[in-house]
Amino acid sequence: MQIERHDTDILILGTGGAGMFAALHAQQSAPPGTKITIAVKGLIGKCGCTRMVQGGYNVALGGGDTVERHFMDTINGGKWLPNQDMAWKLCEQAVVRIRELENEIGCFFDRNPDGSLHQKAFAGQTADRTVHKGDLTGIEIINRLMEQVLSRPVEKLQEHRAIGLIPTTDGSALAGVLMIDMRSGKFRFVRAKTVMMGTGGGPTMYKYHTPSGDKTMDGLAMALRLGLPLRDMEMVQFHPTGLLAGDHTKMTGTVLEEGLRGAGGQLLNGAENRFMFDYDPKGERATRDVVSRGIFAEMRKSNTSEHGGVYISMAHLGPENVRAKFPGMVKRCADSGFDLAAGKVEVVPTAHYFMGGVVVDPDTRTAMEGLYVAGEDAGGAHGSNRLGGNGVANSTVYGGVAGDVMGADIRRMGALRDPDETVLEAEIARALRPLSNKVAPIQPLRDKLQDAMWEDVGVMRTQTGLARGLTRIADIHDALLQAGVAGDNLAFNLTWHDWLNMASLCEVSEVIAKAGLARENSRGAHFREDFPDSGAMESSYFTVARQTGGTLDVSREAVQFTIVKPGETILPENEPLSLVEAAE
Amino acid sequence: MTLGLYMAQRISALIMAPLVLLHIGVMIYAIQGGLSAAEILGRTKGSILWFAVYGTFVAAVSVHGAIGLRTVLSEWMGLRGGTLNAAAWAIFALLLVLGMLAVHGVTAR
Amino acid sequence: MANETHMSVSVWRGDAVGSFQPFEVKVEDNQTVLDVVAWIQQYADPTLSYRYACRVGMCGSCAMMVNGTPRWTCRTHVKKVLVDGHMQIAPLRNLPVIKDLATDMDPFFDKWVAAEGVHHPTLTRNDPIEALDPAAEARVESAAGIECINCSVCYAACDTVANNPDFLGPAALQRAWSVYNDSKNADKQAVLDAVSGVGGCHNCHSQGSCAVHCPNALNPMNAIAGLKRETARNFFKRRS
Amino acid sequence: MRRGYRNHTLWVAYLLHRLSGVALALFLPVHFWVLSYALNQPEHLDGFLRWSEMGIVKFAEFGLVFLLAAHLFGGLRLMALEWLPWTSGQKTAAAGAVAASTLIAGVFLMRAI
Ligand SMILES: Cc1cc2nc3c(=O)[nH]c(=O)nc-3n(C[C@H](O)[C@H](O)[C@H](O)COP(=O)(O)OP(=O)(O)OC[C@H]3O[C@@H](n4cnc5c(N)ncnc54)[C@H](O)[C@@H]3O)c2cc1C
Ligand code: HEM
Ligand code: SF4
Ligand code: F3S
Ligand code: FES
Repeated sequence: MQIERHDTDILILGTGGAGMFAALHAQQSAPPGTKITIAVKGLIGKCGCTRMVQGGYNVALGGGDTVERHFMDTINGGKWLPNQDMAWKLCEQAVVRIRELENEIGCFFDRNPDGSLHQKAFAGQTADRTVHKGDLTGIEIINRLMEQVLSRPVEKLQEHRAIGLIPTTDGSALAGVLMIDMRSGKFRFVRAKTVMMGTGGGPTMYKYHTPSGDKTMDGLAMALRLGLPLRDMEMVQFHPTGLLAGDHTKMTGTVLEEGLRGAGGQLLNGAENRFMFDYDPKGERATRDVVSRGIFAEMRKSNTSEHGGVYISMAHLGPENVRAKFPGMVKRCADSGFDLAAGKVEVVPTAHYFMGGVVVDPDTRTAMEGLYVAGEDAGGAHGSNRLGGNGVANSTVYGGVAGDVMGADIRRMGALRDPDETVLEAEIARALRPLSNKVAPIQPLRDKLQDAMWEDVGVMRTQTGLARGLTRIADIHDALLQAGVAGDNLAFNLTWHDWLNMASLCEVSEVIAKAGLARENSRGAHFREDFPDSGAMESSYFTVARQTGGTLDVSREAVQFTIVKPGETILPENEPLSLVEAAE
Repeated sequence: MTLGLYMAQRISALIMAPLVLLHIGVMIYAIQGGLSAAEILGRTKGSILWFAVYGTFVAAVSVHGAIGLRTVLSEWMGLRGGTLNAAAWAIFALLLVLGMLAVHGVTAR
Repeated sequence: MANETHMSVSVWRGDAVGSFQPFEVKVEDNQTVLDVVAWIQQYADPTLSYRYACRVGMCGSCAMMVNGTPRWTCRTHVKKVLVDGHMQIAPLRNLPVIKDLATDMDPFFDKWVAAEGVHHPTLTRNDPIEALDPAAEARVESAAGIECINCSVCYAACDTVANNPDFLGPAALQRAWSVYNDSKNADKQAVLDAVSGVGGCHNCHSQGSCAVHCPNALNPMNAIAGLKRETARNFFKRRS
Repeated sequence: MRRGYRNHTLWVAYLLHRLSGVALALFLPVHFWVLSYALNQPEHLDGFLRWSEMGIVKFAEFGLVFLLAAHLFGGLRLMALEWLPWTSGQKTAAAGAVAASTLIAGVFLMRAI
C-alpha cells in the first residue's frame, strides 16, 4: 500500500469549536513561519456538533452572576467529579472567549432591548447565564469561525479522516497522524511537532443519538490504541427528548429542544397520561438525567407510543403560542410529518454528549509529548454531567488554550520526529482489513451495536446488563472483523468508512461498559439500578481506563478537591442559592 | 460585469426611459391622429430639438445595448476577456454609426 | 416498478460524466430523501457516495438536486417530491462533482471569502462587549441573512452562477451584505470593493431563484440589491 | 435533467427581459439602417414611404415598439427592485403592477395597428 507523506508544524484534527479556535490561536501565538494544518473528516465547519448547538453558551457576565457561581454550578452539576482546575479555567476563560467571539470573530448574539447580551438559564444553573443566537447558536459560532479559518493561511485537509496516532519508535512522543484522504481513498501520513485532537467524541453507538453522522469516537479509539488513559468513560449524557420517527429515518434521535419542557410541554405515555410526577416532584422540569430515566422506565413498562417512546404535547399552550415561540422546532417537526404545535410528537431519550475523554491537564497537554486534546475528546471538565451550555464553552475555551500552548511549546521543540514504522504499518493493515474479507453489509452490525448499547449500557444499568452488553459488543466486534467491504474503488467509499466507524465505536463501547461496571454507584449521567446510591461525595473517585498490550484495565482514582470540598462553597457568605426565579 | 459597466448600463437606461416613452407616445399619437410618415418627417427635419432627442437616445442605446449584449454573449455564448470586450466595442460602434445615420436621416434637412 | 409500497429512484452515478442508475426503494412512513440515499448505500449499492453530517438542516452539507430542484435532502420528506412514485436525485448543480452525489464545495467557500464575507474587527477580546440596539436598522438588515447555513442551494438554483463562473453567487454576497451592515465591522469599503469586481453583485439579474429555494427562507436577492444600492451610491460619492 | 427550480415569476420576468433586450438589440440596427437608407438618399424616400405603409412592415415596427415597452417596464421594475429599499411584499406587488401595465401597453399597441 502506497502512502503519501506530508509534513507540517502544528496539526489540528477536527473543525468544531475546539479545532477552529486551536487553529486561530496557534496562528496568533506560534512563531512566524510556523506551518499550521487543519484536517477534518468532513468539510471545514460543516461537520461536528458545535454547529448543532442550539441553546447556547454559558458565561458569567455580571448582573449578579460571577465566575465563582458558574464554577459552583459546574461542580454541583458534575456531582463533584470534575477536575476542579479544568472547571475553573473553563468558567474563567469563557468570559474572555465570548468577548473574542463577539468582538474579533464577529458573532451575532441575541440582545436585550437595552443592548446588552441576552442570557437565559438552562436547567441546573443558578443564574441567567446562557448567551445565545436564537436557538441556532452553534451555526452562528461555527460559521463565523469558519470564515476566519478559511481566510487565513492555514493548510486545509478536508475529508481527511485521522485513523491512527503514530508515536516515535521509543514511544516517548507523538510523531504524527495517519489519515485517509477520503476523496481519493489514499493513505496520508502527516508528521507534526504538535498535534491537537478535537474530534469531538460522540456517543453514536446508541440506538438513539443526537450528534452528527461524522462523529464516531475515532479520537478516543485512537487515544486508546496509543495507550493513553481515558477518564469518566461511563458518563454518557442522554437528552430526554429526541425525536422518534421510526428506525428507517436519520431524523430519529435528533434533539427536540429543552425549552419545550421548560415552557410547559407535557410528557405523555402510551395511554396519554402524564407520568413524570410519578418520578420526580418537578415533573417534566426535572433535570435531563431524571427525565430520561423517567421516560426509560415508562418505556420498560411498555406504556409506549406507536414507535415505542412517549409523547411530548404542547397543544395545551395554544398552537399559535407554540408556533411563535419555537418556530424552528415546529418547522423541523413539520418537515418530517409531525405537528408539534397542535398535535403530539413521539420522543425518546437520546445519547447526546460524552463526558468521558482523554486525561489532560488544564493546558490540554496529555501524557504523550506532542499530543494535546481539547473539546469533547478531553475528559475532566464536566465530571459526571455536563451543564447545558458548558459544552460549547468548553470546546471553544480549551481549543484556544491548546492553540496558545502549542504555539508556545513548539518554540522549544526541535525537528520533526520520525514515526515508528511498525505502528504505522499496523494501523494501515488495520484499516485495510475489511478489504480482503468476504463482502457483507455493515449497517446491520451498527444496528445491533446500537441496540446492545441502548438496552444494556444505556440510561439505566445493572451489573448483569453491563456484562451482557460486553458479550454482545465483543460478538459484534468479532463479526465486524470478519465483515468485508468491496475495495475496487476506495475513493469516497462510504461503506469502507462505515466499517472504520464501527471499529472505533466497538472499541470505545467496550470501554464505556467496562467503566460502567467499575463505577458501583450512581452519579450524574451514570445510573446503576443495583447501586442507586450516589456514594459519599468526600470519597469521590473517577474511573480511568487504559489499554496496555491488548488488555483494557479500568481503575479508580480519587478526585482531588483542589478548589472546593464537598459541602463547601466558594461563593461569598449570604449569597443567595439561586438568582433564577423558580420556573414560572 | 463590474460596477462601472453596471452604472453605465443603468444610467443609460434611465436616460432612455423618458425618451422611449416620448417616442412611443409620438408614434401612438401619429397613428391615432393619422399622421403619415411624410408628415412626421416634415416636423423632425431641421429640428435641433428632435436631433438632440434622437441623438441622445442613440448614444445611450449604443452604450446600453453593447453592455447588455456583452453580458448575454458572456453568459450564453461563453465569451470572455479580450474577445468579449472587442465584441462589445463592435456592437457599440455598429449601433452608434447606424443610429447616427438614421438620426441624420430623420433630422437633417 | 413503482407502486404503493415501493418507489423508483434514479440516482446520478459518476462525476462530471455519468448516468442515472435506477433503484427500487421501499416507501416508509417518515422518510426523507437523505434516508433514501442512505438506504441505497447501506443495502442496495455500497459504492454510492454522498455527503451529510447533522441530518437536521443545520450543517448544509446534504443538498442535492431532487427532480431538478436543489434541496436540503435531510429535511425533505419523500412525499413532497415523489411524482408518480418516482424521483430523480443528482449532485448539486454549479459545483464540481467529486463522485456520485458528493460535490466539491470549495469554489462556493472561496467565493465566500473573496466577497469579504469575513468579520473585520474593530475591538479585541480585551474590550467589553458593546451594547447594541437589536432594533437598529443596520442591525436588523445585517441579521436578516445571518442564519445562512451555507448549504449552497441558492448557488445551485442561480442561473447566473451557472453561466458566469466568476459570479460570487447569492450566499457569499448575502454574507458580504451582513458584514457591511454590522456596526462592529471595520472595513466597509473593503466589502464594497470586493463585491464590485468582475464577479461582483452587479452580475445578479434578480432571477430570485435564490430566495425562492433557500430552505431557511432567506432572501439573498434582497441583500444583493442592498449591495447594488450601496455601491451605486458610493460610486458618485467617491467620484465627487 | 429537469429544471424545476425555474418555475417562478421572477425567473420568468428575467427571461422575458433578456429576450426582449436581445431582440431589441438585433432589430434596432435594422430599424436604424432602414431609416438611414431611406432618408439619407432622396431617391429612396418615395419607395420607403410606400414601403412603410405595408402591413407587414408596420407590424414589424410595432413589434419593435412592443418589445421596447416590455423591456422598458421590465427594466424599470428591475431598477426599482434594486434601488428602492422595499420589503419583499411591496416588491411582489410592484412586479405584479408592472406586469399588468406591460400587458395594458401591449393591448393598447395592438389596437393601434
Ligand atoms: C444537537 C446538539 C445540541 C447541542 N447543544 C448544546 C448547547 O446548547 N450548548 C452547549 O454548550 N453544548 C451543546 N452541545 C454540545 C456541544 O456541541 C459540544 O460539546 C461541543 O461543540 C463539542 O465541540 P468539539 O470541538 O469538541 O467537537 P465537534 O464540534 O463535534 O467537532 C468535532 C470535529 O472533529 C471531526 N472529526 C471527527 N472524527 C475525525 C477524524 N477521525 N479525523 C478528523 N476529523 C474528525 C468532526 O468531523 C468535527 O469536525 C450540543 C450537541 C449536540 C449534538
Ligand atoms: C427604454 C429603456 C430601457 C430600460 C429602462 C432598460 C433597462 C435595462 C436594464 C435595467 C437592464 C439590465 C438587466 C439585467 O442586468 O438583468 C437591461 C439589459 C439589457 N437591455 Fe435594456 N433597457 C432599455 C432599453 C433597451 C434597448 C433600447 C435595448 C436595445 C438595444 C436594450 C437592450 C438590452 C440588452 C441586450 C440587455 C441585456 C439583457 C440581460 O442582461 O439580461 N435595452 N436593460
Ligand atoms: S442563503 Fe439559504 S440557500 Fe443559500 S446557502 Fe444560505 S441557507 Fe443555503
Ligand atoms: S438567483 Fe441569482 S441572479 Fe441574483 S437574485 Fe439570486 S443571485
Ligand atoms: S445533513 Fe446537515 S443540513 Fe442536511
